[in-house]
Amino acid sequence: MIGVIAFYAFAVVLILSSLMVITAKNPVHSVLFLILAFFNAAGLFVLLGAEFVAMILVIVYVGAVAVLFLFVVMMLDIDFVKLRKGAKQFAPLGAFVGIALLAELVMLYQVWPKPPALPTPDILDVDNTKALGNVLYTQYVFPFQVSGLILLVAMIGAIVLTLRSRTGVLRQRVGTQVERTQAESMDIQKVSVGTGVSNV
Amino acid sequence: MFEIGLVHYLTLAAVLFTIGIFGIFLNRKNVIIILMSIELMLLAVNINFVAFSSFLNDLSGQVFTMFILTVAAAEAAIGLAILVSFFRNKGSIAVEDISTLKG
Amino acid sequence: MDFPILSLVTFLPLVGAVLLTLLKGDEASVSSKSRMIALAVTTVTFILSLPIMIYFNPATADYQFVEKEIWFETYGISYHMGVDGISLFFVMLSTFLTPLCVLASWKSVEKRVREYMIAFLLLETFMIGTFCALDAVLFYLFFEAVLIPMYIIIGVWGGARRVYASFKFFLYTLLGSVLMLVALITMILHAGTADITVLAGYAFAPEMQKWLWLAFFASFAVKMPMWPVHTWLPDAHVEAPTAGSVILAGVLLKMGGYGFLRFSLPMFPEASEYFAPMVFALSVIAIIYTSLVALVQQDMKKMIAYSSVAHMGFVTLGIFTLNTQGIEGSIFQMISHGVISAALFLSVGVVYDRLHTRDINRYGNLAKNMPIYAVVFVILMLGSVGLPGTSGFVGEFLALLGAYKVNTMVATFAAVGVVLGATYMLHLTRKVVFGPKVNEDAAAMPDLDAREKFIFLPLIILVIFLGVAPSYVLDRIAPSVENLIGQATSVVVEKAPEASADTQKPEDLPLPADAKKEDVKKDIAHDKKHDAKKVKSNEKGNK
Amino acid sequence: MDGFSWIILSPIKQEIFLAVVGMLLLMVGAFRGKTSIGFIMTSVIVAILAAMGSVLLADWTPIDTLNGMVIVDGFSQWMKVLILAGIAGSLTLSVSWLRENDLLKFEYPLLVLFSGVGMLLMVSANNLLSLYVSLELSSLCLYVLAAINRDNLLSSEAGLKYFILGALSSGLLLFGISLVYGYSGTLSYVGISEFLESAQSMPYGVMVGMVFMLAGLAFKVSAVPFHMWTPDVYQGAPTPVTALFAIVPKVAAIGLIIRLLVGPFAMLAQEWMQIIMAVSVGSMLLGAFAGLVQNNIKRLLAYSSIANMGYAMLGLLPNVPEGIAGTIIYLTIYMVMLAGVFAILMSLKRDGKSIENIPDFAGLSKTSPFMAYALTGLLFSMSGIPPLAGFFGKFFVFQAAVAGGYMVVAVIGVLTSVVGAYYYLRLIKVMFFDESAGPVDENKSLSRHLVVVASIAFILLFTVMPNRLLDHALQAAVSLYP
Repeated sequence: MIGVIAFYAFAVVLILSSLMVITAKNPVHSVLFLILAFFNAAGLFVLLGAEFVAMILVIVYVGAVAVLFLFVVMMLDIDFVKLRKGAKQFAPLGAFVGIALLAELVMLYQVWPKPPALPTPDILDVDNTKALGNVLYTQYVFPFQVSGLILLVAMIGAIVLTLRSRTGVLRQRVGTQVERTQAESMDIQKVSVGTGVSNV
Repeated sequence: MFEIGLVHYLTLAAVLFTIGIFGIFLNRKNVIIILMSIELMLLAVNINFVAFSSFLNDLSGQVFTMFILTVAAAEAAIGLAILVSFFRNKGSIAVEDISTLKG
Repeated sequence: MDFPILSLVTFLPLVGAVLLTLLKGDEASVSSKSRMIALAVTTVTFILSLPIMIYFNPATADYQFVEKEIWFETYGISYHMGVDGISLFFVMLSTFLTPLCVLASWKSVEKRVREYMIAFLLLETFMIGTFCALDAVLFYLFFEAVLIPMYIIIGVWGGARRVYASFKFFLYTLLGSVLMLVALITMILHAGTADITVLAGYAFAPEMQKWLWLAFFASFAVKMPMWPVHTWLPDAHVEAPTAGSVILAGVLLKMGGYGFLRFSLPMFPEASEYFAPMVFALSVIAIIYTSLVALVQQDMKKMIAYSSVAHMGFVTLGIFTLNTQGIEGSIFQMISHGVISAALFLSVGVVYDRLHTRDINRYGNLAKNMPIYAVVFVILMLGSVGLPGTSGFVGEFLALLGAYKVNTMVATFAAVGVVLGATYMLHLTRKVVFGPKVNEDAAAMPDLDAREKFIFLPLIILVIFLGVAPSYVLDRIAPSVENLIGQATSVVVEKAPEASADTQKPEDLPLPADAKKEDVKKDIAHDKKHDAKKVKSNEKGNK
Repeated sequence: MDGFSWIILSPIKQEIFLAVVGMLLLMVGAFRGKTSIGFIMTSVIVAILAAMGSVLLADWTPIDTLNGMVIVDGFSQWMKVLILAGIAGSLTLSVSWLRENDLLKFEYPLLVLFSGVGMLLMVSANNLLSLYVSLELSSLCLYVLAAINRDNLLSSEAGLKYFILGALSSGLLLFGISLVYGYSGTLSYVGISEFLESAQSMPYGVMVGMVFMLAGLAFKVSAVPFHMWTPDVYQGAPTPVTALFAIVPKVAAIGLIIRLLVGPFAMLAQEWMQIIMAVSVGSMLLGAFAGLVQNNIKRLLAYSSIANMGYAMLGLLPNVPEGIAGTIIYLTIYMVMLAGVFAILMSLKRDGKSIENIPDFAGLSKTSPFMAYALTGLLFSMSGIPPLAGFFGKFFVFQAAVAGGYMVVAVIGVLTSVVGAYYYLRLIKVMFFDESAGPVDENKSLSRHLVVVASIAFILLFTVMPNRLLDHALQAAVSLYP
């Protein structure tokens, strides 16, 4: 019973908050609602027995992606009022497409002949995290490596698109500092008494 | 109604997916909201995967979800980088209608 | 014969074209060298093509000088060349006209001479290839490739509205032939081969034949051109440079007729019979309507272009009579028209080079200051209206004779077209050659120079030779035509008694039909000569 | 795990090699900076050529590895050769262009390389998971490449549009994958295929999933109805990137679609044939008619590529090896022609600025005859006029369509090819019939000349000796049908 209530609670909040994401006037609110949606989805995952994925969802999405969104929204000084213009005219079409799609999918879902698949054996025996760990580096090592490459590419991409070497900025060059020799850095002068140093 | 089955999760995911698509239609010019709508769509997919995985007693759905999360994070990084670079050039994030045929 | 003479003749111009691309030097020297090389190559090609005619065995309907190499293994496509009675003279026509074209452009083309000559050489390769190809895909390849050089010739060296004309030419023709491509593919998939000799004997289902026939018709009718898809032709002719018009009228139009003979009749006999009335109707409309249109033209080239459409009407009429006289007549008509219309366009080119106008009203009384030209023009005019003793007579007469056998009504209407044809040609001649003097500059034009005389001489000789000795040609095409009629009618003949004839293998069919054909052929040959003589004597008597 | 063996990596050794080379060069670039650009570019090209050689020499017997995640067979080998050749070609073309336009960054060849690795993995994916990650690897690089001219509004706008629609299409693809997974219970191609073979009733869930997946993949090949990004991206992206986009990713995506359709979804052939038919008819029509009004040659090529993808997909219709071979040949020929066209486009400049608008090509046959004639040959070939190679590409795919009984589709195809011929002709007309729009700068790049000459030689010589290529294509296609 508690599971049923939890499901409906998560589901309702999830849907409401995602609706807010797409309709909120202020994008900052959108991002915050997105975070809320993620939290609720994580709750659903827990209900489904996928604790590890739920945790990752919170850590990766809320911790990284949503914050990135927030960061960009704040960083770019955007006139959001202008952007909303003309939005209404597409709403009916969007609604129509959406509802048609939804109806078809729900009809499809009414029947789910459970496929005679060969389930992964240890999903019920060991806890979720361990089970995932068992397969991730063995059975799924190939996509794991490729996703490593994907992250590398994302890094290169983000740097190549946004990093700028600005001129007029003072920087510390450690190498140059270290390579300085005594001859370059020190000049021993004989100072006669009472005259001081003039040519520094 | 009191038994939460697969169909409940799937329907929920479908609703979420639809909201995502609808969000793209609704905010055709606001790229940030479009990106968030896409995240919603991916979330719906994840719910699908985890639900199927749980009801099939098969882990591969959950593994897939993890990869989706990874890729989506990378995608968000790149998307936002492109957006920033676009904003620097244009001073706004309004994209022209994509389907307009220019001569 | 093992020597690959057909390939040699076909690809020699291509070699010449490659040679031209290698020329170096300043523009003037390249131009003059290009002219020389092009003339040399085309002349050599013509000389090399003579043995094809000389060694051609007129006794058989088989393909001769055959070459066959596997080309696309997996798709049953081969490089297969050969000539029979039907294609022989078209090959000759191509090799014969191209050197004349090069000569005709000697002075009139001044800019980009090298490119011009390359285009002509390529054109020659593709034309000869079209007539020699015995593989459907190879045929299509050459047939379509013609578009490239012709498009460039019209577009670069053409008149004021060349862009419009070249686009219209290209797109009309392409539109027609892509449908043929789909049909070809269908046939290849059904028969498992693209070999024309095999396809000709393959029995396609009757319903399918109709579709295939229509697809081929779309291509050939545009190329011929038949009414109502002829409208590209006047534009193309008017805008093309003289030599372009010559090739267009002399050879390219014949590709359509050749296609009908090579594909439509033998491969889709039932459909051909089924659609023959439609073709008759279109042909008659073409003959009468375009003759009337020609009557009111003020532009010499346009008038001749429309007359071409009318003459091609006789060709389609003759082809679809499906009898010996009709088909032989139409082949003869094509050859004769190839010579005469080429010569007519050249003669228009002569005056155009001098005055740079083609307006009929600007010329008059040329007989006085250009007597040789006047003689040439009159002979050509007489050939065009089909005076007995010229080549034009034989073709038109045989085609009409064939039509009479099938449908008197059609033949009558077509005969009206002959009268109309005479009317506008005489009108043209009266105005230009004999009419009153209209302009000082026209009256001051010099007569033909040596080069021009040299161009016209062989043409005139041919017009008269073909008129007085048609049997030289007819004897050579006869066996192939008989064979063709056998293929085109055997299925129909066999089918009449039992409905399931189309399930029979094609190899079984020709035997009885052949036996029957021999008799018919003798009769017809006899009748034909007799009739021809009679009419000739009558005409003489009237004079 | 017991007994790890290096052997299991051997089928994808080329990909591993390229990825490792990429990472090493990334280090070189990061530490050496601008001075190492030439070295990195050369090394990448050499590495790609080496990988291509290794693929060519490899054994073509089908073998799957890494728990069935990837499969290597004749088909994947062929596609890999195409992809590697395309990448090597586009990199070769791009060096001097990038230098002339001050866009040469060391990340450029590396991104191309990594996206190439992704594409190589795409065509040998044998599991929905490996399909997804390899597709994303290549796509992410392409998003960045489209926007790489970051100080140019058009370029970053192109990148943004490409990214948004790309992400949307990934969403559709993923949704489809989730349905396929849920209703068939497996992610592996073999498993799906077995499930469908043993299915008692109509597997509607898998079917709907497949439709979603095809919709997502249609984006990658810029087929109707997900073509909207193409013209903007083609126009906005720097020309070498456009060349890359036009040539390579589509080959990979088509390869992926082919493997997916004739492999796991073989039992649903009746269903997917309808979709492929609709998509290809739509693409052919749109590509032909929308191309008519274009004035920018890159946009024109975008529409032409939409149409061409429509033609290429015709080969899938009969679902037989001969048809697939037709598609393969079509793609090969198309790729070579496009390489030539782009080499010419990059060479043509007037006063240091690239020529992109069609009126600027006026009189090119006088000012730059070599380029004009080469471009004319290529355009005639693209419009499918024999005896050039483009004709045979069309011939084979139309043959496939007719063999599949889709006569009407074939007729629509040939008719749209006539419409398409019009816009190629228009360009030829401008070059040959119009008065010159002024002289063009001299082309100094030898590599571009070489690519042009090679591509012309190919379209001429294919007609003379097509059999080797055809045999290999057929072998490759046959390897898909066990």
